[in-house]
Amino acid sequence: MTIQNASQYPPDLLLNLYERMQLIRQFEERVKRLFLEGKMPGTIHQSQGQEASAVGVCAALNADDLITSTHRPHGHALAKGVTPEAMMIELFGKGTGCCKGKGGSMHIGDIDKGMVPAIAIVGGGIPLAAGMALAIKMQGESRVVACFFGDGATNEGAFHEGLNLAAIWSLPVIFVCENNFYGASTAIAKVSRVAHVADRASAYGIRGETVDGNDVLAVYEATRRAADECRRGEGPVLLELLTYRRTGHSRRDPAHYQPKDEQERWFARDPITLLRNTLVDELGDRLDAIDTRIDATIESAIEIARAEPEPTVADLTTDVYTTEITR
Amino acid sequence: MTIQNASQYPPDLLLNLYERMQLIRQFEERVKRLFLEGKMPGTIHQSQGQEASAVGVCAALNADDLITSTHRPHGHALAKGVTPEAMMIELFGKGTGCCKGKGGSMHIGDIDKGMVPAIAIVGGGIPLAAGMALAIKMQGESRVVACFFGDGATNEGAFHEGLNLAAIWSLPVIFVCENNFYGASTAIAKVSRVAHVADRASAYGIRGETVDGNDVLAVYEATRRAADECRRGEGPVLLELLTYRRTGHSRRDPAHYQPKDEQERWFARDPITLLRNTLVDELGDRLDAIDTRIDATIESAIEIARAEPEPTVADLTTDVYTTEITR
Amino acid sequence: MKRQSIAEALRDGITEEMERDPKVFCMGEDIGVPGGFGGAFTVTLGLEQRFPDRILDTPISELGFFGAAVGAALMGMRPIADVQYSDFLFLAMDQIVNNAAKLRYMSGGTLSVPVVFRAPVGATGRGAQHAQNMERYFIGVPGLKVVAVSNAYDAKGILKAAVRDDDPVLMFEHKLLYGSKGARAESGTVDGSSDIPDEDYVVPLGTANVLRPGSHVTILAWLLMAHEALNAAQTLAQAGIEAEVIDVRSLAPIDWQTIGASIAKTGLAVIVEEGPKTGGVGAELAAGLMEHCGDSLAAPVARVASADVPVPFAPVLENAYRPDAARIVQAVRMLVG
Amino acid sequence: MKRQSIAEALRDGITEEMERDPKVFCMGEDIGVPGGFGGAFTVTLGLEQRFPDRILDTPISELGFFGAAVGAALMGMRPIADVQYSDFLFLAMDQIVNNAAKLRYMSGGTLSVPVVFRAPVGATGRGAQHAQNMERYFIGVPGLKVVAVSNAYDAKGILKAAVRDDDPVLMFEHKLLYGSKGARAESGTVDGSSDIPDEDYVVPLGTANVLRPGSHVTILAWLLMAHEALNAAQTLAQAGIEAEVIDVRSLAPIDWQTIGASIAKTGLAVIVEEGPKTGGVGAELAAGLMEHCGDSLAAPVARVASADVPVPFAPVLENAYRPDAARIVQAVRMLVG
Ligand SMILES: Cc1ncc(C[n+]2csc(CCOP(=O)(O)OP(=O)(O)O)c2C)c(N)n1
Ligand SMILES: Cc1ncc(C[n+]2csc(CCOP(=O)(O)OP(=O)(O)O)c2C)c(N)n1
Ligand SMILES: [Mg+2]
Ligand SMILES: [Mg+2]
Repeated sequence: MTIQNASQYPPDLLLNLYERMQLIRQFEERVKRLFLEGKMPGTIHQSQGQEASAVGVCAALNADDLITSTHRPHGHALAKGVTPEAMMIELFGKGTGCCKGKGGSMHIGDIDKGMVPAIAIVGGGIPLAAGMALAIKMQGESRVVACFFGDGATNEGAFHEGLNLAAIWSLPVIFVCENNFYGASTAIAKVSRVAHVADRASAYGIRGETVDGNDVLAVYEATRRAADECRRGEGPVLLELLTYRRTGHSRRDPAHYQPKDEQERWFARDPITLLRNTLVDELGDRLDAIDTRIDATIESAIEIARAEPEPTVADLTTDVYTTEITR
Repeated sequence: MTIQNASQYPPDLLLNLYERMQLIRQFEERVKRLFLEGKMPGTIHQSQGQEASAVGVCAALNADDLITSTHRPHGHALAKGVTPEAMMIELFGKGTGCCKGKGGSMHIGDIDKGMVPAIAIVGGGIPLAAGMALAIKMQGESRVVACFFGDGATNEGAFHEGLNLAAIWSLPVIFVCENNFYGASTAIAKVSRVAHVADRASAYGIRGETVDGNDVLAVYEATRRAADECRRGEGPVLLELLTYRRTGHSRRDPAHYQPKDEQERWFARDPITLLRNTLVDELGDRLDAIDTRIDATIESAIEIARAEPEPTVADLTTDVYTTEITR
Repeated sequence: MKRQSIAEALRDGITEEMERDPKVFCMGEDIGVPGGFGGAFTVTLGLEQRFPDRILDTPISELGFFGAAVGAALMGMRPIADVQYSDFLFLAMDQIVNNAAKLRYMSGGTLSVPVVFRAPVGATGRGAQHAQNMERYFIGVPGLKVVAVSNAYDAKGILKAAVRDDDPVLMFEHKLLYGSKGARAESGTVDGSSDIPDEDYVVPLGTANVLRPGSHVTILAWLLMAHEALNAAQTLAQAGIEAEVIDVRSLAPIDWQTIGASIAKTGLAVIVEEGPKTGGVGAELAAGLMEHCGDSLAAPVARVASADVPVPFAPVLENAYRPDAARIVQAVRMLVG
Repeated sequence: MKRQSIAEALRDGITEEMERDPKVFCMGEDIGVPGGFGGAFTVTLGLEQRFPDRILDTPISELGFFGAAVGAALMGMRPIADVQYSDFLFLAMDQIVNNAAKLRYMSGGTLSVPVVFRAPVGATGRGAQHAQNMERYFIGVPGLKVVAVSNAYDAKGILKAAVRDDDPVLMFEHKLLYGSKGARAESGTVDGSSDIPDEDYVVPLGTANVLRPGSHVTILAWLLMAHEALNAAQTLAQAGIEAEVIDVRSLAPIDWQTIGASIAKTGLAVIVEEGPKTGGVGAELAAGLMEHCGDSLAAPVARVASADVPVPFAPVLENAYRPDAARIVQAVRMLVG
């Protein structure tokens, strides 16, 4: 399988998309190994298989556009430009990570790259994104906010309230639902009667669209359209990206609740393989070079992270308030 | 103006509907006077103008069906059979009211009549109603729950979560949105982009219907249909009843935010006048008799309420737990 | 200098801050509808005419618009978001505690969240769901500052300090103290008005306020109870007991310096709180008094608070629920012996 | 008699209650998906096979399904509803406090709400939003009972008492104590297992439990901290200090009789709490100790708790956040002098 119409895009863009996706995949695989070996603290929710949505969306944004993310944020962060080093240091809980070790996997972020620390309360980032877009609108800027969340989040009240707010005020938010068909172990079909998450857009009088979330170019195009609408004051837009998790929900989860045939169908449409197949004939060498470079980048990030200092106990009580309070 | 097709209904039903509506109207008007004269404590939200929705819905229910209500519950309570005496005593804060004076106007209810104490948190009764219906379903009964709420409540997360739960489990709930076009002073058009609340039914894969909420027979029929569906396991249903408040949002509110012409249009379609006009030729005498009887009923309720004892300070700490806790 | 109610002083305070800084704006239900209420207690009445783009009437979506306020604050705006009754804060509590209060920490200090939340408290004839004193639920939330105002001078000065502060601030106000007029007037109102200076001023966050000096006992109170405490002090004075009344005012952080100085003088403390006794702000005050002033305390701290019950509707019961001067006097007499 | 982890004992307890009473059922996220987790910590693992109609997997809608649990309880059912992490209780708090806890009172005693809510607490390497100790937010809610379990025997016995109780009960469990196995195993686990009798038993709500007798000082703790307190007591014993360790266990209401008896004996109290010190359960315990045992106390009560910060991710910081035996030993030594 390949991606249609890829030849319409400049090779540099295509390679860039490939590189971003591959970076996420290799980063996640390496983190998983570290975690399973007991070398990484905490808990992790990973995004193997969903790279096209993170990368397709973020590639269509400007550097000064913003994203919000979820408990499953590694892919979004890498796609938006948070560096593998900064992230790896954070995941190791070192004091020099992108959140000084105070955030961790579930709160990865870097506002300088346009990513608010990930919100791990399912749906909790949705009203936040509406408010960020409100600020953009009030300040007369033309930035947009892409708000990532999962299918499971669409049953939270925060989804309803956040989309409605953005709708009535025509805010520049792209609500990006990564529909991977499961909220943890629970199939979306069991907890919602609508066939598509995008069908809920009509409840807010906004445009909804369902997109092949494993086709990075489809995601890229849909996001470009949505971003344009938002910048024209015609937002918000609800994008539903159909995709699939190639890994458990968290940590050691073997995902036994995913039926075998369903897995096979989706694994056959792996987003990275799709793009690689599309490009390999003409750009095979460069793809290989990218793979090698990424491998080095990640190993170097791990080495750096390992060498970084632990936070000190004194760091426990800083960063609570803007100026320290003595009680 | 009159109601079409009224002649298809037995006169006793029609008179009963009239009596219930008139009871609510007169009860509310009398309570308003008492309140404005400073003779009634607390705060009040009244339902003049919305009688057809309360009465049409409850008339279509069985005695053992249930309702939940809101901060504006007087009409629902009277329609479901809570007595004017029990309510008046409660409104006066006496210890023998339907909630022992502990509930008050915003929490009126009587579970023996099938009405849970009203929930005054906007939207708060919606998940509750879903749970009540879940219990009905698990116990294999064929009762239904009618869950009243306003247009304003449809923007609460509780609306979203409650409807979705009821939908995925096919629960026997009629979600009755009394759309009076305002949440307090805020026009629904300002806080929602959908033309009709019923349009949101599709977001849950359930049937929605918009009904003339000032036509008591239309409400009655729509509720019968919805209740039948629910009893057949085809619920829930979202009914939107278009109606209008003839009084302020609460207490002394003069409702200056309601445009004059809008008021005039709606006042011309007063639900009680509509039914009276329809029946007056054939049943005028009996309507008059009803009016007189209601007047007496209410005055007697007031007299009784005034004479009832105040709660005692010892009552403050009872009814917190099923068996008293000593700390 | 002019005499103003709390509602008026807050209105002026908000107006002045909005004029000073274009990033300040208001969000809430029914706050700016022409012909409407100006919020549940008239605080923002008419402001939509002056600031048509900065008074945002929201849907009834407390979780949503509190979250949006946090998001806007992240981006450098300075929202003032209010609930009509503090009881509804439960609906927004995830956004207040899990997001507003934590984002600075979670981000390793790279973000700040300069948002002000406002919430009216108190039992006022409305029954159990429009009556709670919600202060208790927020004083132990790291990252959040919590204030409570008992008079118009403080209301304006603290509001201004809160708006200018770079951290999230939750401000409690009392329905019986606003002095709201017209259709939104409350019965049973207590005078919370003050002389308000013509010039700009702030009341620093984090400070308690000695309302009345005294040497025999310290009464700690806030909001409506500060007034009951003053009434009690007058009665006590007639019996020769001079109570020092402190308006705690800053519930998080607590101003142990001011409170400690008072206890060092009096050696006795009575805490007065509207709301159930168990798990109240009074618990933290009592525990903190032991820790900060243990050596000065001549007797165990006494707590005067409501019974551990939901707020009842009937006036007779509500009056029994709400602590008053008589109960404070009684507690002080027991303590002073 | 068999040795069981908390997760196993809870699973058996739920099973037995569901078999005893057809009105008992469970609601929660991912609690009964074949091939899934049995809830976040395996407590309901496999129960969907035995009770296909009474293990309800819900959407991610905490406000909705907690409200639905309350509604079902009103109708005579006995739901057990759980959140995956107690931090999410904020989302459901309106239904817990404004509805579940108040409906009996608001209805003048005509309704009861026999619902059980379950919630795992504790800092466990997940960062600020999956780590809070939420007990503090619920101990002052009239109408609600609050329990917290530190071992499997109590977990099963208290769960059964809660299910049979006619009032709403909120039960806190600790992630590091479950002893969950397989993919949901926790690192840093502490042994919470017990010998579980073969026959039916309940542990009455409202009772504290003396875990270790002692005469010099009383340590009050619950959940994970009960274990740290026992560890501390062992260390102290080597120095000749005999600490009485009480598992408070019932956080609302508090068993002042058991606690008072201990203080009457020891005269000294140290409260140990995971969670920020300010506004914690420890505040109410300290204030209550002064009121109930003021005469017996030989020195101010000491609180050992976390710093007033959101829960940090890094292991170094999290360990500094969570009180441990060493800090307890230190506090006791300071107090004993
Ligand atoms: C409010 C809330 N409820 C429950 C959880 C626990 N939880 C974490 S992820 C998750 C599933 C989320 O599903 P979805 O939104 O589809 O995102 P995905 O994991 O598929 O990326 C759940 C239930 C949570 N973090 N927050
Ligand atoms: C959660 C919550 N938010 C706000 C309020 C204050 N309030 C009471 S009634 C009301 C308007 C409700 O509008 P709607 O649902 O349309 O019902 P209506 O008053 O029109 O019957 C508001 C905002 C409340 N009681 N609960
Ligand atoms: Mg998903
Ligand atoms: Mg309305």
